[in-house]
Amino acid sequence: MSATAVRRNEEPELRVVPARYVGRWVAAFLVVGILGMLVFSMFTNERFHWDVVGEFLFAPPVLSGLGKTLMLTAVSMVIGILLGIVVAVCRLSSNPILSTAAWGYSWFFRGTPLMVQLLFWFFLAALVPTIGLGVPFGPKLLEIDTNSVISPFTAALLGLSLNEGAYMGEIVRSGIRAISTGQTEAAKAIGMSRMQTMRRVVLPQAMRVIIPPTGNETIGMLKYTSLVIVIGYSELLTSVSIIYSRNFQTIPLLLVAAIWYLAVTALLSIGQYFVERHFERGFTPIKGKKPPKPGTSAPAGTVAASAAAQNIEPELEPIK
Amino acid sequence: MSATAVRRNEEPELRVVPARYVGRWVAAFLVVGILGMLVFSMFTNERFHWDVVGEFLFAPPVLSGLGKTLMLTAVSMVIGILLGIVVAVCRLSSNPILSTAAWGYSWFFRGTPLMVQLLFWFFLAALVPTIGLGVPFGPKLLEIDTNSVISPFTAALLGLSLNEGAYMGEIVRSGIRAISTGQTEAAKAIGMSRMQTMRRVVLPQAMRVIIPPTGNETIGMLKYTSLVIVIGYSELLTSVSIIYSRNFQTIPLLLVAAIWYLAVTALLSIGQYFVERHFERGFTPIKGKKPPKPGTSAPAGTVAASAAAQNIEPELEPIK
Amino acid sequence: MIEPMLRARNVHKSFGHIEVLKGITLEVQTGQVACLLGPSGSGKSTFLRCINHLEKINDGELWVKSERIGYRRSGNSLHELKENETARQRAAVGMVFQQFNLFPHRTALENVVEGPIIVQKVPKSKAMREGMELLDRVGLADKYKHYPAQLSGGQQQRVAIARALALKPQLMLFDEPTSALDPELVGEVLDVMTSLAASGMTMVVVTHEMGFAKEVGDVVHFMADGQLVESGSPTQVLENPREARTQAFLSKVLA
Amino acid sequence: MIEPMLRARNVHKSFGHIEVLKGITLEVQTGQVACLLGPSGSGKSTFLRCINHLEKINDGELWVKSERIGYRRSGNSLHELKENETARQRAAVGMVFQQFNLFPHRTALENVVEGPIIVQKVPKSKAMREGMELLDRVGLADKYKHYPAQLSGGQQQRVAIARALALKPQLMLFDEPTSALDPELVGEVLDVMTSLAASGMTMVVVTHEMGFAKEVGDVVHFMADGQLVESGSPTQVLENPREARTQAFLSKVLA
Amino acid sequence: GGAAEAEKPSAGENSAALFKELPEKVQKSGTINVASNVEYPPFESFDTDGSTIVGIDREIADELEKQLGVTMKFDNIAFDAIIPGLSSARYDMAMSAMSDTVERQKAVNFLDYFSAGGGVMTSTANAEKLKTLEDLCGTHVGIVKGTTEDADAAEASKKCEEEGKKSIEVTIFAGQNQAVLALQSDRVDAFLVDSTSGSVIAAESKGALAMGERYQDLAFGIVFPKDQEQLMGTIQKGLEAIKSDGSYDKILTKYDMADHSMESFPVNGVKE
Ligand SMILES: Nc1ncnc2c1ncn2[C@@H]1O[C@H](COP(=O)(O)OP(=O)(O)OP(=O)(O)O)[C@@H](O)[C@H]1O
Ligand SMILES: Nc1ncnc2c1ncn2[C@@H]1O[C@H](COP(=O)(O)OP(=O)(O)OP(=O)(O)O)[C@@H](O)[C@H]1O
Ligand SMILES: [Mg+2]
Ligand SMILES: [Mg+2]
Repeated sequence: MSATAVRRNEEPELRVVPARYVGRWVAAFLVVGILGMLVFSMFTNERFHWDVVGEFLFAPPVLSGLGKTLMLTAVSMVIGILLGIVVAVCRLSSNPILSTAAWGYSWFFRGTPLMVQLLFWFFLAALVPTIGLGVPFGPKLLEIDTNSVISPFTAALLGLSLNEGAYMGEIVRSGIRAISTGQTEAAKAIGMSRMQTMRRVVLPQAMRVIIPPTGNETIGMLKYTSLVIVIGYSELLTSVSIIYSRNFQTIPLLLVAAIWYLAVTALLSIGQYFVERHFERGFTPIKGKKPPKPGTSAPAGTVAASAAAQNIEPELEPIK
Repeated sequence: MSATAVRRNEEPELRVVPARYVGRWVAAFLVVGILGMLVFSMFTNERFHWDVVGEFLFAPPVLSGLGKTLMLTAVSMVIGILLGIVVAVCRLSSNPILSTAAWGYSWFFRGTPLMVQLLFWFFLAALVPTIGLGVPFGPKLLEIDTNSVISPFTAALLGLSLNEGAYMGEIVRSGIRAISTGQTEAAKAIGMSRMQTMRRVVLPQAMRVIIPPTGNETIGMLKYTSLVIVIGYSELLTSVSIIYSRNFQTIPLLLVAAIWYLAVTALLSIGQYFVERHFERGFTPIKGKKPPKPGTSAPAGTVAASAAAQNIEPELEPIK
Repeated sequence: MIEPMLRARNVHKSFGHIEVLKGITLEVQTGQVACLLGPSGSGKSTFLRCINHLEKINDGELWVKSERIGYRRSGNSLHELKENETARQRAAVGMVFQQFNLFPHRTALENVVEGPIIVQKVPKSKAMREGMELLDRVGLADKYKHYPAQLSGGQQQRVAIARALALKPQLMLFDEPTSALDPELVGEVLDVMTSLAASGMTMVVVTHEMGFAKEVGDVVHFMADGQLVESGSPTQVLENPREARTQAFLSKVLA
Repeated sequence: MIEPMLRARNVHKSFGHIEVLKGITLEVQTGQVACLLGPSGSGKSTFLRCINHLEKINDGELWVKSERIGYRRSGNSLHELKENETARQRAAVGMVFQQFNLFPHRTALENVVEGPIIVQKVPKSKAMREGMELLDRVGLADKYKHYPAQLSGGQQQRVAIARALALKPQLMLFDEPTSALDPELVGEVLDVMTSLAASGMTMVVVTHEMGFAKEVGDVVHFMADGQLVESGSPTQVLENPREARTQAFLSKVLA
Repeated sequence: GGAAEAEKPSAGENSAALFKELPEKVQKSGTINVASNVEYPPFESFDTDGSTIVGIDREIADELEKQLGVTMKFDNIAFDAIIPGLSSARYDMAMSAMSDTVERQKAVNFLDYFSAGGGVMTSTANAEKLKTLEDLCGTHVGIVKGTTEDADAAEASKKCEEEGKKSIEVTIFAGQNQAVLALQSDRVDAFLVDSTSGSVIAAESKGALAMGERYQDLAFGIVFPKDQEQLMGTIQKGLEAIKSDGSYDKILTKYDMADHSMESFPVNGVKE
């Protein structure tokens, strides 16, 4: 009854057939089919007026609107993310006033329509005609006319960033919560301060969780910027609506906007893919990928090895 | 050199003084101060016309608008979340067609302005006057008038849910990614199928990460619903704007809307707190809370024990 | 000839260009307790994971009873199994992970009954009763309501053992099941395992405890560097090792 | 009298209504290797965590050298320390966790040099060189580029040990540092620890390996049920235990 | 010359007729800030370059500039922002083809400058069938958010019910464009719109849409916050001046709107 006595009846070379999931493939083909039909009918439907689309796709007002959209999105997302980190850290702080203040911030800025916030910042003068520097509730030392400080662009940035900060705060908080306490304890145990623990241990790992919803926010922001029309700042969607309110070619001009949004979204998604991959390092262990031929006696680790070889040699990340 | 020889010089009772973080408290008071000033100036500023606010706060059109807002938000979030789970699972699927289709869905619906999508669904008739059931690219078997199928409400729901599904897909995906492979392996090892693993092991844990951004989406949706005005469906913000465009009392009526949004947001945040707490079970080990008096010889584990006692007795969660 | 419970033939496994298993060939008979010994990084965990198809092997064959793990042969083709078929195969094999991998959102008892109720569709009350019995056997009846984060390392390990046993598998794979246990508990867990072995359960146990291997093991397999160096009865392998590599390993073992 | 490295007086710790430490009083002299033995769930890990202020104690005092852990006395008041002061205290104490808690997003070497570079501001090149030396000492020089998920259990544990050593702490806390190691490696890690002890480092080691305690320990503390049952030299505690509880525990230990 | 001076007014030696009557603040800054929602041809829209504002309002403003000796600076903002903009003093007045109504007069002052009123727009096919408000019983009617036609439709609907006919179903759209789209896709049968912009849309539609007759006589007014009496008075004088020198009517004729011309420019002239 030796356990090592192994049956050695030689088998013929066996062909490996991967598993087939018929249901999934049917679903997949259905999806592709419906998509194909939609695209087909879109391109052949004359009501879309593709000629008008072509005419305005690169029109200067459209391009300048796109530029403003991108600028507003970029700046307000950067400020929003930084604010979000601060808000999240405050919310998770043990100081009850700080955490309540952070909660209140999230509540207030998520709870008021962005339009109202934009109007508020732009027309601050209606409420506070002068911005005063001075003792709270006491005498003012310096007074400036609010309207002169807050340009439409400033108001748009203020409104968008403060609003975004409230949303990002929740996203960052969810990311931080995803990190096990073992990690923070290990960081503490090597003597890291709270800040260092956040910066070196928690946030880099939380990024995996934070990035996809942040992508959502960025892509959302691209579109929210159109709200700044209420304060007379015209970005992409406003630019096209100015055109179609003149020539009534609503559908083709909305298509122009949609095409640009889709293009930017695609670029952002690709960027997101690479950022995600960067923060994925260390989390997805190399799986042997497709094994070449189990059941056969081909020299193992040739195909699979070369396929995964670029993964196994991780760059020695420079310590910043 | 016995290690157990312990110095036993009796010390007097020592008073424990918790750590004070002066900087944080200053920050906290600053925040509260500024907030107080804002609230103070809001309630005293006559331009807010609080009398008009009071007059319209419970006006029937406002309430009916609120009702529509809540309904649209609820239904489209439910559909959106379910869609999101499907999209996320497809994106993480090994079937390349499915994962590409899911990516494409996210790209398309996140990439087109919601307004365009709503217009598209509502004015499908302008593009596709009849909906035909039949062989793709072949003859049609059944034709129905598009307008009769798609009411403003249907169009609004279609637009909002499909859009939301794309965003939720990313959020759910980030949640699933946050669960370590050890968990799925453990589930597989006890023989769970993919579905069971998702439902019983991955999603319940992912919820911790999914909930905060979903809260964001819900609160966001509350406000996005105002976009359905483009297809003539009037919810809260539209209802008030119809009123103020008649009487030009813009600021107080926007305040009415803001008050309602803030109220609903507060309710949602409280709800979210309880949902989060539910899914937090098992993740935050009981920390001994505030120790009563280290350094003194008071009988240990009295105050702290009773304070945390309600936590330690976890309910035996019924297995569904 | 009685069919062996586990049969591995020339199993190869690589991660990228690193070959971790370099052709493992062994059999474990039904009712046997096979101990897997070997230095750290020799591929013991990886081998267990391959048996449970948590890793796809690159070459060779793995059979549990008459089933080929992960594939079905028809004619001269090997058809990769679908996920639900793999799941069925896995349900017959229990596994205790080196890192435990308990479900953090479920209490000790819920961790144990999850498999029986969800996978095997055992009635809830029966599963609960049996789960409590198992927890009792590993000395944790009073901790049944605790979440894993509220348990010490050794307690977690015992819950993991109970969870795997709850499925009453034909074959149990233990990856260092006593690493976090104190000597007293090792004895208790050992008792549990011996009674399992007596009840006919087949076990593959990765362990570093020589004493454990001697007491419970029917066979000892010594692995080093991805290869099976030596197999035999505990006394033979542990006391009179044939191979130089085994001798070197054992010579360093503390008394 | 020379000041002891670690001094615990009447340390109490409760989780909710469960009292896990019921008044631990002990001293560890500078340069000593103190082994903590005891059954699972007796509070060994909790005690180590209290020393490093990862858990707040409910009552009693803990001193590392002349510093009271977590508090500063002035007059008749105990002022709780601020976080950055606690961080400074912790930097002098190294800890190896039972669950390793390696940083998954950093390679083995990066895990090791993180503390020196970020906390102690050691120049990067110097830290890298010393980190590689440490990895070499635990036999992992060739795995320096691997992420924790690509390492076996024993390899992870050794990286965790190297990470703690990299900070050159005065006091090292080891929570079962050899649980995932094979006997061969236990010997190697032991060598590392003996040389550390020789270089004057004080260590508190929770372990289940009697052999380990005998070889390296200067003192053995036996804990059970949250209390310190018996302390003494390894030979005395392990071979001639005075207390009944210790005798019961040791009687079950496998040969 | 005088025109150049009007372009670049410098306080102190401004020779424009009405300059001295302007509020001191405006005299000093040399500009009047005008809020306008520039999506409403023919009153205001952007020229093809996307930045120059053109239309009746702009041309009237050009004429007024000559009389006042200051620049009238138009800012494009959303309709929702016009009132907050006025009450925050960011804008001095609003010119955006706003209908003067009694209800709105409670919040702001109107200086009426254009006679207007709602009309019924339909597809050409329905043009004969649906001409007046009375014809609309039992139909589906689109309206633009923020216009006064809202109230007209409600009233007409009530009348239908009183006469025992089916009521009017009303849908309010965000803007003219969506309402037109709804008309084109048969979502609505008719679109109640101010007759001026209605006729422009009908003209642009290449015969697909038809604009009916005006069914009421209202007025568009320049909007002033309640505390800008002095500025309003000056602008009123300015309007009278360009009426008497004929340039006001020239502009209206140029845009085919001669029949909308007003004889005098009353403050809050609409009384019901
Ligand atoms: N995902 C992976 N990617 C790359 N290398 C891996 C991966 N998983 C394991 N390895 C390598 O494979 C080798 C064998 O690992 P395995 O976990 O099987 O060892 P082991 O025998 O269980 O060791 P131990 O006793 O320390 O647990 C190790 O050298 C490890 O570094
Ligand atoms: N966060 C917590 N909440 C509740 N109980 C806890 C918590 N942490 C630990 N315990 C309990 O405290 C007791 C001591 O735990 P500890 O981890 O210190 O044991 P240990 O001596 O290290 O055991 P082992 O040898 O198994 O690691 C255990 O009974 C455990 O259930
Ligand atoms: Mg292992
Ligand atoms: Mg422990």
